[in-house]
Amino acid sequence: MDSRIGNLYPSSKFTFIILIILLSMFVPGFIFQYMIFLFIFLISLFSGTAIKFLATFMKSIPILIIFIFIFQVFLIVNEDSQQIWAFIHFSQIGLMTSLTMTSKIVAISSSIIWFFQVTRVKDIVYALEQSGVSQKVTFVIASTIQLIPQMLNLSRTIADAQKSRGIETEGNLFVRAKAFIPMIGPLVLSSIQQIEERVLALESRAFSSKAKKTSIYELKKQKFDYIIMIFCILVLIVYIVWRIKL
Amino acid sequence: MKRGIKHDFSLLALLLIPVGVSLNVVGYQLSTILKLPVFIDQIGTIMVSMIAGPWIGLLAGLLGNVVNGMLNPIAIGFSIVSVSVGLVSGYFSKWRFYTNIFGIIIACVLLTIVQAFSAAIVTVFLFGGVTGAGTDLITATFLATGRELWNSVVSTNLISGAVNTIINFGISWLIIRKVPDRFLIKLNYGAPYIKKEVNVNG
Amino acid sequence: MSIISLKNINYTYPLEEKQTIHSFSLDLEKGCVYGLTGANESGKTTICNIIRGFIPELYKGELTGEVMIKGKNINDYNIGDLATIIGYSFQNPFTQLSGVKDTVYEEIAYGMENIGVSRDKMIQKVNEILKMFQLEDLIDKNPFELSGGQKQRVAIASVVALDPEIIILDEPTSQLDPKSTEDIFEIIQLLKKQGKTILLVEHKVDLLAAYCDEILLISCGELVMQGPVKEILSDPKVVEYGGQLPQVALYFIKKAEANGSSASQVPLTVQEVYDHLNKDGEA
Amino acid sequence: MSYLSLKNVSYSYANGYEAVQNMNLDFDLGESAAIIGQNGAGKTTAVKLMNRLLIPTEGEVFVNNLSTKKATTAEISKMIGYVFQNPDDQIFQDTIYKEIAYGLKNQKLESAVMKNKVEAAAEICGLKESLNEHPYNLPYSKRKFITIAAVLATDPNVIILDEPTAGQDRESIERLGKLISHLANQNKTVITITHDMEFVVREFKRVIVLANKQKRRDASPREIFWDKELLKLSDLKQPFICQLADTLGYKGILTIEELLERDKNETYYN
Repeated sequence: MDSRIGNLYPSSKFTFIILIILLSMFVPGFIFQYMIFLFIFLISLFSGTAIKFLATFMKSIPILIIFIFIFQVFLIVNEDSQQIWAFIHFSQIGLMTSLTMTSKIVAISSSIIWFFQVTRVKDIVYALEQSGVSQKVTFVIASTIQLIPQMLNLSRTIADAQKSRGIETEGNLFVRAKAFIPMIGPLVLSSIQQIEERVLALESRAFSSKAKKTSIYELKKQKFDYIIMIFCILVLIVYIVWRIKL
Repeated sequence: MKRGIKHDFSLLALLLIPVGVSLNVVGYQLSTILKLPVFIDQIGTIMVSMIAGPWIGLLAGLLGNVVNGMLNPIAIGFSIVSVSVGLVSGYFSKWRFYTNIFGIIIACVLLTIVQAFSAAIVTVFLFGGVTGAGTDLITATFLATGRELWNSVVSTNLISGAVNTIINFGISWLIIRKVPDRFLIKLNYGAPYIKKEVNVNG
Repeated sequence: MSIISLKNINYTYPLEEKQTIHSFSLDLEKGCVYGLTGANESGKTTICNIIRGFIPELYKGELTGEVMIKGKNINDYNIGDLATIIGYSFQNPFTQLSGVKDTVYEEIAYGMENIGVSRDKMIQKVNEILKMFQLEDLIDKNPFELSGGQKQRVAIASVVALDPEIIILDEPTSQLDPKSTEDIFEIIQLLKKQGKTILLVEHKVDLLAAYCDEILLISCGELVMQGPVKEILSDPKVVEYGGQLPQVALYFIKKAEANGSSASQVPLTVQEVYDHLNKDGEA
Repeated sequence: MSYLSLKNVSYSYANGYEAVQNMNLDFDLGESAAIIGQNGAGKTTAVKLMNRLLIPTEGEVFVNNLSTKKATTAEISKMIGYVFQNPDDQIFQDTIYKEIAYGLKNQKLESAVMKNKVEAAAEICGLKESLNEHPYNLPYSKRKFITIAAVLATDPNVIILDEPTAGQDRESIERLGKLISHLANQNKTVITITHDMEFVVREFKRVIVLANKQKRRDASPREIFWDKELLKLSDLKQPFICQLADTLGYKGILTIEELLERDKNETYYN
């Protein structure tokens, strides 16, 4: 994230992916959308996140796409479906639906993956604060991101603690299922206890003070940020005008 | 008593949102570690909606999916499901459905339906009937028997949704019963689960 | 005028029949370090919460009596603004972190951000605090990844950053090892030098003896003993009330008993004995 | 071989951090010990190796002649009970009774037998009056006794207590002392990690000093607390009475009584 792109202001990157998402949704066909994937991959290379990008993308998207093709082309019965064997058909319409649908999924999900890989949550929270979003909202986002790894750690400790009082975590389904409550129960009760204390800790840091908040963390928009913003807006306007004229 | 939405967002309730989201994540991890056949990934949302009401429940559901979406954007598409579950479950809690067995049964049936239809809408319109998970095989089987896509997806979601709802809700309910009264009393929606009979003057 | 004054406080937690605090009156003077001690469940934490205004605001329940902070009734303060007058820190290092900051540097600034201190002033203050608490090496660390002792120091530092005149520390060392405990007591001494009024809840009487001006002893929700350290921590009545005496004092009391002499004004710490012996040596 | 024995045990965490280095320890039944040392010395890792929460990367741990490599933690837990430092990591029931009884459920006991066991454990931990209370209605320090009782009820031969003295008042520390001698009388072994040196002097005949991942010394409190070189190396301090005795010019003193005895006729201090 310490790349040139990583250090851009979050709203510039956000405007950029919004543009991509809008174009992906409204440009007809599927070639443009699949090109977007290549384009995002190139930007990932440039941001130094290409490997991470591919790893994340491959984990969830391809399987979904394959299933969509199987469903649309071979299983769903369309007007032009021709039987191949038993319940398996082939449909040209299904193929077209799959191509347009999956191309949009690929384009939009790859831009979202890229966005979160090159934007610190901290920066997003800061940008939201600066744009006047309620302190409560930004507080909840920041605290969720910080808490999840802590809770995962805690759940490991709890699992150890319960194992050492004899709770089995291996064996048949019934044994394993029975372990669930002793594993999650202490986590719920202790986090509730911790919430009570955290309220005190936050009030001790003037959480409910009526004053206008300031921030010691600072992120400034650079010239490049403005260029991106203006560029994105221009592209969108040009596209809209072009579509209307058609 | 008529109260605005704002009343739901006390600091205590706000702090429950991150806990709810984390519990979903931990629940999911635990069900994988223990190799359970269902994903227990809604307990946080349901628990939080039970004790902090529909709006906090809704936010916990939404934020959970957005956080998952950072690693798997498909989850963002399914936000609507968690949001509906959090919201509806919160209202059931507000209407005190969860204090008696009939209320719980009705609530579970309705939650299943809400979950199934919201999931089906996302699945069909955004992903052509597919979720990329094991339940797709059930949908495929329905399709093979000649059913329509919408019909197949809804059926799949009703089946898997019922199992999921009952397990996720059941665990949440069991655990909420174990939350100390001392904490429940501080929450706007905690009163139905307080065990001790006392008059509460606040 | 006392900086904190409690008049005839009675308090019952919600859902409970038994009163936790009864007819409790107390006056704390500016610039002193008060050691509040007594058995568990005697009401120490409850008193801290009453002084800070968390009771009844957050805990509900029935509170009667009057709490005056700097001569003004506590009800006339906004609970958020009280943070700049009374600093509050407690035993669990983990829950005292804000949970929204990913560096020690920002964690310490968090309170100041909430009261709207300008960025320049904030940076200056954070640097000052980092130095005072010897946290300079940790500024870029995630507060959650620190050791218990380090977390506790960060937590106290974050509260002190708001420059409160009064600081309440509720068992700040109970979960820490001896080295970290010592660090916290060093900080208490520094704060005292800066003229802060400190209310310290603690079981470790041997350390209270070394660092406090006055001792307050609570038993079953009542203030049973109060006075200068020397007077209280050499009085065997402390034990009857569920408290404990410093090891050194215990020895001298037993010794006096054996000799049939009076046990008043015995030394309480090893340091005191050491100083006394060396003074004798010179004389 | 001893009941519990660590043979040349080393342990490194997955991230490569070595927490315990070539450690040898033996405990016979009925032989209790305190483990002391600064944070990061390897105390908690050492005890986690004993009940197989961790498996040694080198060396072996034997419980009752069974290598922990060949058993599950649940099996070992029948012989070695481990009370975690933070009670909140274990508590999940809504009454103290249920919490203490939980570990007994698998033993298929008659309800009367079970009740007796729970009540006996509660009695010794001072919880008999509050069995029907919610665990979280008690303060943190008392919740610790709930987890101790839960382990006692299952009747293991070795009981590991991880910092039971933290945040306890005088009465609770005295209760812990009684509990340890009660268990020793039943020929059980209690291994306690603690930072409270006065507690160590009062309750233990054997003290193990860990420092910098290694066992530094395994001896009596008197030997340990007057080995100033060792204390300095391990970043530990003498108990207050030893410090006082030292200041007064007496060596080898451990308790107030000994000190009184020693200076009966002396008048060092007036």
